[in-house]
Amino acid sequence: MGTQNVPSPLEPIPSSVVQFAAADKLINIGRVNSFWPLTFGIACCAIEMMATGCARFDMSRFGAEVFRPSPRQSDVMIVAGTITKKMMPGIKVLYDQMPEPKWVIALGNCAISGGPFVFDGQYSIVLGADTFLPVDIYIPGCPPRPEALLEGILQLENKVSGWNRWKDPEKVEKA
Amino acid sequence: MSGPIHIRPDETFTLNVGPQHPATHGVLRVKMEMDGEYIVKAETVLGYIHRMHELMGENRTYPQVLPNLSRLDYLGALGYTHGHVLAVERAAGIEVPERAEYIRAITVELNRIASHLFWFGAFVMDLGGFTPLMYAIEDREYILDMLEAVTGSRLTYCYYRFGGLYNDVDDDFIAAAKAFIPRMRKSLKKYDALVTGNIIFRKRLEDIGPISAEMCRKYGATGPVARGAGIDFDVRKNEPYSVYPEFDFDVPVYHECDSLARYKVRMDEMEQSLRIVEQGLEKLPDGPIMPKKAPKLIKPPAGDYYQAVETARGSFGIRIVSDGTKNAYRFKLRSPTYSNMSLFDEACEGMMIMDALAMMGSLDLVIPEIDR
Amino acid sequence: MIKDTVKQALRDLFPEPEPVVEAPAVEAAEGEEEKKPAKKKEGPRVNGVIERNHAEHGYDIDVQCDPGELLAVVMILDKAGFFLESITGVDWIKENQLESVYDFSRYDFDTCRVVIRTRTSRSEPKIPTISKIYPGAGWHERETHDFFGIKFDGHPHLVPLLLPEDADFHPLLKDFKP
Amino acid sequence: MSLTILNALVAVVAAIAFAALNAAYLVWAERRGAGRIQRRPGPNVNGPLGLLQPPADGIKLMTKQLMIPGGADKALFMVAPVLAMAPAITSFVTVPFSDTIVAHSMNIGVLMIFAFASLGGMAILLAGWGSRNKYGVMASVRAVSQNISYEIPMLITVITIVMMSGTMNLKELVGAQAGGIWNWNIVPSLSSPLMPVSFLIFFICSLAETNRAPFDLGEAESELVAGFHTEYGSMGFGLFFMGEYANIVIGASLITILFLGGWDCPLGLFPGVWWFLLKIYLLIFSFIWIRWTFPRTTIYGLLNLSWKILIPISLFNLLLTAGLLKVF
Repeated sequence: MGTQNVPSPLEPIPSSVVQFAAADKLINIGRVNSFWPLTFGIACCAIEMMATGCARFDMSRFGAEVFRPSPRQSDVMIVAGTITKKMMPGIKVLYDQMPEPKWVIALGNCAISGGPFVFDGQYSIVLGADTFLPVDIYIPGCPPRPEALLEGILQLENKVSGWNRWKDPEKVEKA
Repeated sequence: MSGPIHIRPDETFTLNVGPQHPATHGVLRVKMEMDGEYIVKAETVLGYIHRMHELMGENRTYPQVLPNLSRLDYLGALGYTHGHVLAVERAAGIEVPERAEYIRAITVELNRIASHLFWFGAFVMDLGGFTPLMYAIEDREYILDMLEAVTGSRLTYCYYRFGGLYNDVDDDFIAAAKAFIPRMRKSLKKYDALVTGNIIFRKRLEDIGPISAEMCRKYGATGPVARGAGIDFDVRKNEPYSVYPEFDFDVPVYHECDSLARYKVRMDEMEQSLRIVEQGLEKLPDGPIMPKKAPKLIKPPAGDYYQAVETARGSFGIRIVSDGTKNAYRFKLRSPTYSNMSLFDEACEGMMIMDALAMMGSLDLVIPEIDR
Repeated sequence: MIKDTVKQALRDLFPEPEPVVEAPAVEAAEGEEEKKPAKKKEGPRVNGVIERNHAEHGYDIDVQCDPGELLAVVMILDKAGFFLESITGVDWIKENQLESVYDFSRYDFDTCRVVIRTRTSRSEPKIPTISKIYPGAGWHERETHDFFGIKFDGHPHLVPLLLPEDADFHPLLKDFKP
Repeated sequence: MSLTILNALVAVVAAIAFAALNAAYLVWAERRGAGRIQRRPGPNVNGPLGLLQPPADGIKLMTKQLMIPGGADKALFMVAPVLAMAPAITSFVTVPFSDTIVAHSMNIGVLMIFAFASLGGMAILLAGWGSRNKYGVMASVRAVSQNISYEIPMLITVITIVMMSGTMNLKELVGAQAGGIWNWNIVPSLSSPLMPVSFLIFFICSLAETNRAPFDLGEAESELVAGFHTEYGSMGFGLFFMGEYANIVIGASLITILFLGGWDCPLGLFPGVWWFLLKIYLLIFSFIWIRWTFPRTTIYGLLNLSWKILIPISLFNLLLTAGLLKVF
């Protein structure tokens, strides 16, 4: 996944004054186990997002299956599809309406960089969600498979709370 | 029970069934002038997912535009690439071997069932029932597995080439398809019992959203929307193309013109597509899947060519105006949902918002196909 | 057959120039078809009705008319029970003309696809609207106006449909720079 | 403090704790039940069998930013969730879990529960109106008309039962049904032959009272975005969530007390609080089951059902029972 090398919150960030007390860790784990995505599908990736929410891939195992239609009650905005210049203000308003703490997952190539619709005469799409939203997780693919979205959610969990739900298989072999 | 008892013109408020709304299944916005629960006037605003496929058709060669067609309508993507491939084959005069035609017909019908299943789940979710969505997408996943084994992708296929196919169908695809048909018939019966037989569901749909045959003709609506209004129009039967004349299947037509009729048309169509897949699997000839002298560079002679294809949502047409070079001079996509949706503004006047959104669900919209 | 009655009705509209009748027989030899477009190259096409071979081009009757006669032709088709498939704009920049192509088809089983072409100058393109006869044409015309700038006079609500409300550019013109 | 005040305090705190704990773990039961019905596991990763899911939801809801939309009526906006939660919890005070375990057995127990139940409907109106959101206003207008039109048949059936057993005290109501299943009110007796019908009416009305599918018009997710709690963010939405589940538990316990003989064992052997809890959770499971199978009705279908069908039948039942009581 395209997680930039943001220092994991657990190591003491030199500039941060606040040391993560146990309460904060517990709150983060609580937040991480109940991500409520905003029902906001734009194009093909929305269908894969719905397939992830359904029976076979089942996001609800991680407590993430409550798709809240209103931005007030959702924590994660999954930008699933191409962002056109006409739609961009709408997405910005939706993002501002979501209460803190909120995260953004850019699902699919269109949300990451405009995807297959970038050509020199293109006048109608915005090249990627990170031009106007702080994106936390990038999930490449056109459309990415539902397992990729689940892995994206797990990566977001790790990024938010530094806590790993399962031991990383590579590390286990190395140890 | 639709139609306003009294409309007070001065006391209306505008409600935005905005770009982000659970019932629009995408980024479609309808500005509704409301008087209480009744809709006085509706105006659809499009363009929120307009990605300009037609300009891409002009500055790219024909093979380069193939992936675009499956991102147009990602639920029944194979139907759209089938239309594009047939149009270019008609323009450039390329012959397609028999086996490739049969495999194309089988995969298009499987994709049509998958598209109808997704519509069925989303439509019942619009009306408040969440469980049928899970069952429908569960069955759809079986189809996606079969198609993924052959084409390589789940949703946006790029499987057809001009003159044939990308790769051949192996035995476990045929075995999986044969095993899928009885299981699908059993779950179709289960959907009937769970949803069609349910009195609340029928009360939500009977004579809701009446779209008459004359309104369909005036707006150019095709596909299940027209067949729900009593019009017996199916491009596979009216303008036969590819190998469809060899299959015997009938086109379900209902005359009640309401949302329930459109619902029944699509449910029966799934059964008909299963019959086509069954016959296709039996009559599948062997032989090559690409013509021996497949032209590397496709340069159709000047002039314009039109090809209509029956997709899950209606008659999808491609007009290629070619000037003899390898790029199309004009690449027009006639999308069925565009015409089906254009009658929504006039059809939903005077209805309550619940019935209007139920009718919008019965039109089976895929928004990127409207905005292109 | 509906095709002949419609063709006859349309022919009455263009009495003056003797319409170029292509070999009506369906099994027109391939060579015949090749020769035909070559001949058409020199002069711009004269207004009239040409019968095309469906297998070759995908439509049966091809009508060329001026914007003035457009409403009359569309009225004939409306009475005959056709439905409007789509309106396509084409920008012939070499001939400095904008063309709008109307596709009509039928619901019943003797299919007959009719294509109507009208051309207007590129400088200030103006075509009468047919949304009074076919309300469905409203959206098609707004979209063609978006992409080509053809003004459909008489259109009730000619506002950009797919482009943002304040869009003043027309992307599908051949000389469009984003 | 004297013993009685201490007793009352402990009893009230126990009732509220029961309601809050129930509300949290009913959310888990609903998501697992929905998963089971929809052929998917439901939350099973957070803790054994996903039991740590409700605490995770609770922590997340409590630590989110509480947003009050601009232009919203601050007072109404803040009061509405509290008003949705408080009456549901306080009406646990009179619910008799067994002949000894009851917080405070009042003589007008039934009247008090229904008085508080009508407060719930008003809370929804305040929420919709206070959040100054078009969808919220439309949803709250629907929800209030639904609540009012379904309280009437509910009250009429309760009057028939109170008339039959002659008391409004819930403990005595259950006492009148003691001794095996044939004494329960659901079984038609000589004086009131139509009891199963009124049980059905009461069940439908409690479904509509708690805004549950197929009558969830107040929170019509797929039409009115999120209904009356569109503008409610973190704990505001959390309170509505818990209020809804507390109302379900109250509805289920009322049905068991009035019709299914409270803590009485079907064979009349050793009655106890476990029978009461067993019946409540069976009823709650049927609420969940109904929610995930039926689509939503239309607003006019819903109102017609109440005004044209339920109210006439319950009135007829009332008159019939009154007449027959005179005879037997």
